[in-house]
Amino acid sequence: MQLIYEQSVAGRRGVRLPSSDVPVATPLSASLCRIESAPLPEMSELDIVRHFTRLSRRNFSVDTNFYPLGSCTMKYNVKALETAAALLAPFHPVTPLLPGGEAHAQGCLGMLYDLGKSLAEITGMDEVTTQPLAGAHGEMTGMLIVAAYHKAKGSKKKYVIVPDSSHGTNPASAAMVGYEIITIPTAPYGDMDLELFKAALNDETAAVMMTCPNTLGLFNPHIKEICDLAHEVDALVYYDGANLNAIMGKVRPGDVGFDVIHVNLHKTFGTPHGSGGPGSGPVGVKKELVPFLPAPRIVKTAKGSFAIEFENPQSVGRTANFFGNFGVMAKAWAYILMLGKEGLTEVSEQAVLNANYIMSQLKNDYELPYDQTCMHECVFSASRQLENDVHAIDIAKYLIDKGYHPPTVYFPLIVKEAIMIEPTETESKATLDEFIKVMKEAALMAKTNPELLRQAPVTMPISRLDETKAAREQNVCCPV
Amino acid sequence: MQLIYEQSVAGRRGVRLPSSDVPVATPLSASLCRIESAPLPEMSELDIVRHFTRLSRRNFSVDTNFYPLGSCTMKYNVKALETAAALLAPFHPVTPLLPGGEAHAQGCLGMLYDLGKSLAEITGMDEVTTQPLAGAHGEMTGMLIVAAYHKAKGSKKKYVIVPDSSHGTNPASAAMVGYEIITIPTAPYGDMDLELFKAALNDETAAVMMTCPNTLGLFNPHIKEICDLAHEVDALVYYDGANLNAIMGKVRPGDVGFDVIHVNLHKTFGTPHGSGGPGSGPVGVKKELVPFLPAPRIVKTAKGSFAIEFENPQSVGRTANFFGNFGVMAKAWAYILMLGKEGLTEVSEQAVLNANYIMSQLKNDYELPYDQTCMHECVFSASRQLENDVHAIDIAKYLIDKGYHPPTVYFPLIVKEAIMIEPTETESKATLDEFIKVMKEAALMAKTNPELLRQAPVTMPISRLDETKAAREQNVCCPV
Amino acid sequence: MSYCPNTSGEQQEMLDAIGVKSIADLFETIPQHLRAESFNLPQGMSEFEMLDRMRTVAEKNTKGLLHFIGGGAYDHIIPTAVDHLANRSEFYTAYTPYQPECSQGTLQALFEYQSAICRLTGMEVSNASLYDGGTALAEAALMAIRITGKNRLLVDGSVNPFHRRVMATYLANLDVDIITILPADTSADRNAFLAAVDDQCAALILQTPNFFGTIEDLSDLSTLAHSKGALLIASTYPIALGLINTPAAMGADIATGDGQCLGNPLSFGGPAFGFIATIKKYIRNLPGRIIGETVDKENRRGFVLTLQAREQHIKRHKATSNICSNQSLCALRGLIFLSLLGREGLVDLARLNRDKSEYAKELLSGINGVSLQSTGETFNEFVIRLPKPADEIVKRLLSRGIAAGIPLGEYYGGMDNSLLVTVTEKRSRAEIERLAGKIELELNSFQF
Amino acid sequence: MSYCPNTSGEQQEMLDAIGVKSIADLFETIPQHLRAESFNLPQGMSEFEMLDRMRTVAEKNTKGLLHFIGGGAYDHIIPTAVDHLANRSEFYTAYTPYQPECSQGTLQALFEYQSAICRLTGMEVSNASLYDGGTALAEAALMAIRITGKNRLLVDGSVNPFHRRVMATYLANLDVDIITILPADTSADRNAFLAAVDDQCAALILQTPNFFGTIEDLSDLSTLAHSKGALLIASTYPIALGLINTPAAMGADIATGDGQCLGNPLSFGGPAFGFIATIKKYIRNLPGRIIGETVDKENRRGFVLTLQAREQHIKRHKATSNICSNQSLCALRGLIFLSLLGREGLVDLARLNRDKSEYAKELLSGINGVSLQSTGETFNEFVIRLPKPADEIVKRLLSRGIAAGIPLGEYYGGMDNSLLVTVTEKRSRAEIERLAGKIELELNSFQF
Ligand SMILES: Cc1ncc(COP(=O)(O)O)c(C=O)c1O
Ligand SMILES: Cc1ncc(COP(=O)(O)O)c(C=O)c1O
Repeated sequence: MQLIYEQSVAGRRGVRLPSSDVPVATPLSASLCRIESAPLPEMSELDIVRHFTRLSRRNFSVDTNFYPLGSCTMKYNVKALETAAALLAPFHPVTPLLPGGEAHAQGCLGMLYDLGKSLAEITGMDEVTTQPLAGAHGEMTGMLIVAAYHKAKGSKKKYVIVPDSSHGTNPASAAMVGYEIITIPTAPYGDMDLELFKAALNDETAAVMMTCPNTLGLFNPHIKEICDLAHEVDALVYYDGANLNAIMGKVRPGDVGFDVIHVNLHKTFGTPHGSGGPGSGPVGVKKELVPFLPAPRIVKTAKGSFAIEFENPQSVGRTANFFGNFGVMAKAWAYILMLGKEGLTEVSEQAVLNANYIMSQLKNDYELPYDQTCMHECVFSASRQLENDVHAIDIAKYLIDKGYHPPTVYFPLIVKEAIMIEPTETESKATLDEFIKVMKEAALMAKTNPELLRQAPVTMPISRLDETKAAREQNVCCPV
Repeated sequence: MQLIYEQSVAGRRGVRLPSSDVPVATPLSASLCRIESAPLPEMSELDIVRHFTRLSRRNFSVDTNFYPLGSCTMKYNVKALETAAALLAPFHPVTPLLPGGEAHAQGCLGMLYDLGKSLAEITGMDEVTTQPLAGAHGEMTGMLIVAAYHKAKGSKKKYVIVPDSSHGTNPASAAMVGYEIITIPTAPYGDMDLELFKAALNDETAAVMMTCPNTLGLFNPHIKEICDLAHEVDALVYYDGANLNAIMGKVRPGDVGFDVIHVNLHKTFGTPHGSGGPGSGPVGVKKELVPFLPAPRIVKTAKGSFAIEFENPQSVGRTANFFGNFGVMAKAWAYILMLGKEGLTEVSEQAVLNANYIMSQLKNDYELPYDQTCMHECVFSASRQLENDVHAIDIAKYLIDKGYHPPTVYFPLIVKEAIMIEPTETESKATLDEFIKVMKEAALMAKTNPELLRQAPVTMPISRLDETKAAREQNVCCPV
Repeated sequence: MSYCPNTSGEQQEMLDAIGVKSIADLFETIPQHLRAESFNLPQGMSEFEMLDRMRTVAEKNTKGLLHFIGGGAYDHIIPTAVDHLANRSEFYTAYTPYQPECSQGTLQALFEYQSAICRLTGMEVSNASLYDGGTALAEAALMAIRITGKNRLLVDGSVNPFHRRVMATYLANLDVDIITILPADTSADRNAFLAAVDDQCAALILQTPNFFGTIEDLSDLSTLAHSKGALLIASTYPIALGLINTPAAMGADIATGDGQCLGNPLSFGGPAFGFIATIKKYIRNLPGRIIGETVDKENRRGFVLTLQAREQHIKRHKATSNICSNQSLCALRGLIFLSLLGREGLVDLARLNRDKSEYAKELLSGINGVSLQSTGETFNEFVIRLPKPADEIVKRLLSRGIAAGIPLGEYYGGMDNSLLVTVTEKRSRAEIERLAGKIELELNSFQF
Repeated sequence: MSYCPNTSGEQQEMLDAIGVKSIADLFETIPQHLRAESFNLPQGMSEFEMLDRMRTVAEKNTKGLLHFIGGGAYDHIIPTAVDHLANRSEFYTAYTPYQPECSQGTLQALFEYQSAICRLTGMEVSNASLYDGGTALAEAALMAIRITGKNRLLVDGSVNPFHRRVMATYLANLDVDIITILPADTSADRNAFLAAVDDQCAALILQTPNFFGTIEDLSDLSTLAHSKGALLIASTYPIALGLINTPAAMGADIATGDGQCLGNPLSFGGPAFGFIATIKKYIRNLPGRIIGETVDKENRRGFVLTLQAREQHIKRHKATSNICSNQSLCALRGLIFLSLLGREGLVDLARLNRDKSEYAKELLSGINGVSLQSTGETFNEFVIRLPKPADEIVKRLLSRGIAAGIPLGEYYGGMDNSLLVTVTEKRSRAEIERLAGKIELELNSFQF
């Protein structure tokens, strides 16, 4: 397909502007003006509509394809949530910051407050900030809170411990806040090696960042012990709750002993991924960390109205322009309203059922490095297929030809040729069964016709791309 | 693709209903109850969304493909019109019919009134009813008015004259009102044979139905003479204005002498076709026919408010449940607002320019039976290609493989192997040039590789269908 | 302001290619004396200004009226996904699927729509939609006349009067005899039908639930019709079919009705759709488009417009109807709505309507001086008799934001004090109680 | 109510296949003593009830406030087609395009987005979006620190204070020295910059138009920065770039800003996006995702996530940033917006903003006792000095439905009487005149 810039015709116009009802101002001084207008596309609305409509059709998406992408929770979100969020599109974030302005934004402020309370109840934390703009941003916010806590106590802490199975954002977020990272390997039983962890933990440990169930889809039975051990050295324990889909109504990180948690609303709570964002990563903390939450905070007054608390000397400060990704939170709030207590619990139950079902059906065909009951996802390895020189990526590309978005491959890094499958609770048995059939076909094909897998995909507008060329040439912008 | 019924699983639920806040009523008597619930699909919202999203992707459409479908005016309609119409979705049509109800629907009534006035100005008629639900429905309404006019005069008229190039709905609509049809052939100069027309016209002629420009895309220079001749025998002249795209701001049927006209809002005025409807076919009439317009009519009171005139003894009566396809009219009204006087005139100019451009570029490759300046569309014949046993349909199917919706083929019936092309004013020269290139390729292919055309299309989910089987077996409903 | 894309440079290139000097030259074929005498329209505007105007229009209507009115247009829930799916531009910017290879989306969806109508009504075949309930009734009458070769219609007076008026308009110039049988109370008068029926009848036309909300068992009337060689045409309300007996089971030959209630917004009366379904042997008499199943050259299933020889573009004045464009997109909405509700959901929805309506019935008929006028069992509408003229009460409540019902005096002689009240699932208990309270208040303070 | 599709029968089949008795068995891996102690949430509800609740939320805000406020969030037109296109479900329900063959739609669109940002700012390379303007500024600062290996930042006080606060939060725990240079009137204080700059500086950070709306020529400051081995980071406002000089032309090394104004609704502050662009040699220091062009095996052009070795999922704690999810869909909206406006449209839009703002400026500064405080030329915002505390005036006007501007006392010492007024193209002349009238009225009736 042509780039939009390649379709541009000088002088063609798209959308027309409203006519002016004021006098034309004296022109800007030449020294302040741009010399040439920005070479943006010059196209009719029709050609723009066709361009983007056609582009859209070059994507797989949840609405068109099963998307069992591990660690990403590509569930279906009911359309009502999109419609709900759109109702709140016109409100200005500066309104409540004006003198007397809070009174004019009670709906929005109240919703944020209520969402925070619901998330606190779901995670077992005492208070939640909804400001962080994505999961990683939540992690960073959490680490800022950790740092502020230790600073307030006057303790000098240097290290953050993460298991090697953790998501890359965990060490990256801790590093953003200036911590050094200590990585603990995964033991053969599928969880962080407890002995190595104990050995690494010391007085300079600021925090331990855990994901539980971890990225192998396994629930760590020693999780409480880990929290307790950390607390003994006054290290805080961080829970990467990017994916709560397995545990709602079952376990609450707060009850277990975690001090800080972030949640990805764009995974568990009703927001589709938007091709990579926007997300929202609220952070929950225990009581003793509340003073460090980002400012401004939304509080409920004695009269029951909602106010913005600006003054908070111990706060880590502002982490986003305004109140975070409000539109995403509106969907999350609506989702929690619709599902309710029983619904959320059922989500976790069905997500776990679906994952275990797939695991049980495919373990004869693919190596299952950690053969235990899994939570919301399961991780296979293509090691058997490797014997025929078929890699995880080849199976992934074959699935594309069959109309499935591939599972996550090569993550977690600790599993060789990893194939990480998360079906989510919104998929029906019929869809799972079709997928299982195709995965079995792929395993068979790896033996009988491995070349077909290596050549896949062949049904897409393009075949496999030369990624080295992209990195080498760095053509990231269409030349004028 | 599976039918939706084939994906149904007993007991699966889609959308949930609101919970009840009233007591459960005593059950209905068994004799009134259906024995078994209707075997509708039982599916999750996700599976329904995937089904219809995937189905949608099996369509060509204006938003994805150039659609030069003659006589159908598949222009692009700006998205703002869709958004505009949605603003008026919640209003109940019965409200203004209640005592005192008009006051509560002044917006909707006023819009209908204003649309009627605008259409009257565009067509040169005195008054317009917006009630008819599509073009054919407008024609029938027009013929009802014709009949009421003659009845009121006590004249017994039996015949309606239509040229053979007319759209099938013209004779069909006249027949619905009980008239007998006299069909006049097209003369070699591309218009209705004037001499044969004169011979057919007599005191028993109720009306003459003309399309001008006709379906060959030609403007009949004798059109006024035809009107005058008809009026001499007190026959009314009907203008099929399904497609006004060529004449806005240029010619007004009312000025020429036409008595009745219908307009397809879903062609010229901002409404996409919706896969075959809904449309809207307002009917305009001259002063002497106003008493016969359908009831109820919307009128403006002396005070400037809008009222519904129920009493009208000479009216043909009600032709639709309520006020017609209001949502379609909202788009048309918005379209006229946006385009304005100059914009509408430009539409016609550019539509005619685009059609003549295509005609000029393809006449070396395809037979052009009526080689004259055309209006908004031009009609070729595949007669030259027939020498290689390539039919219009084969060229049409080849175009599908190239990503173009085919032009109208085999219509008008009077052109052998007709290929009727209407590019519309919304397409850019770049798109026309690409299309011309592909049409030339097809002409060449007809000589060099005719089998390729006869086998087309090969890129669609299905190839050519067995239409005889469909008609013979009459499977029009998925068996339970 | 037009939205024509071509720049003046491109236009010049095109003119050169055509071999003319200017666009005006292309209009030379139109004689000067026929040119437009006037074209007085305002200047154009941007979409932003247009949308402001549209908002002004919306504001000139009373917003948020509480609807207890139906009469053929119903305020039902519309699941959000209906909009999301029907607004896929590949659906709404496509044309009639005359080219099946690139229109399988629409064709399969309409085939599924036809199937949904058959499953809902119990009939064997359905077309791909008609304009609305009124025109569908007229087409059904014409169909019966074609099938039987007779020209008399017996129409129950409790068939929706809006629909009956449309039918009368359609038939006015044809040699057809419409006999309206006045209802007995709020049901079809069996004795009157018995007395009026004869060998000249093409069809008996009834509706269930009828205009008064009363659910009719039409079995006896279909037997009566068939005994005289006439057809039974049953008009019906799709939501009610979640609960009530199907036209097919009661012996109807043609089932018809309005589909607005199935996922189409009120939209001041349109667009929505009409449906028509019949038994297989009458398929060639159906008006409008029909989708049929077939196979392609590789024996893959596909869908195509079929039996087109019935239609105007082939048969011209001998067609079964003049209809061309129908209400495809609205029918698609209907199909999506029925799929989202699903088998059990439609039953639940019907029940919810009846529960709410029964609650309102009890409450309203309990008001001092008010009595229930509906006979038989009703679905989600019923008639009450007020101690005062209904139109005066309605007028007063309207000014208080409540559309309390349709006064029947306008449509039926002797029913000046009768009010047709509609209660859908969207009305809450509190709203129903508010209606009852307001009616009571108005009656108490009524001054003549 | 969950939306889990499987029936209890299917669930049983799946449990059997797994070889367990119940779903509870699958949770056996979670020790009992770790189970949730509470889960107090309300019952679920249908989408219809949820939407009613959402409407109630919307109604608790004041609707239809007249916005003369900006401060980083702007009330601009959004062409309808932006919604129609960005709401294509293939865009909004897709994931990050890690599998390029089935994600070319997103990848090409984001490549086009990157190109649009480059064309707008004049820079050579852009990433595929960041969270918002504030975090983008922080990332730009971190980038400059990485590139130069120095740790001092000179930040103009007229850079948006919300953005500066976010940057301060990001850098609080790092060994970075942020020096804020107080503006001279409403422009960057050149002398102060000259005095403060030294070899330890990683970057000079400025904004144009700045928080006061003043358009800055940053050429001298980029020369100054470069002479000391520091970078110039220019934060900017994309709509203004229709008219004002580009960061690149003024010598900026990094351009950044907030993209809300490009087709994203206000939405109480998010989601929108931040952008960051730089010169080619710094590409490996960019944070976040970047799309690159390449070819497939058949030499067809395709797009792919590139230079991923900068990112957290490869480099973990050594990544250029922790960002993972960005604001893709909002960036797509930005691209569609810029495409619809087009080259000339953006210029016209910028002009319209300036014309409206200049009109308001003249009107407001003509009020008795009010003076213009902005120095230099402004874009669509400007500062006026009132004879009374600005927050009192704003408070009063707010209760009359007008958000008259942002009182600056909260953000700048000694500016208690200063008001930042924003006038976008959406404000009509009448609305501007209403603002002026109301301010005048309030000043006249002001009681202390
Ligand atoms: C386990 C885990 N943690 C953190 C993240 C980061 O979340 P985000 O992409 O919203 O920054 C993700 C998402 O990819 C994740 O799966
Ligand atoms: C010339 C002409 N007349 C009449 C009609 C009938 O219009 P409709 O399909 O809206 O009934 C059409 C549309 O197909 C047409 O092209």
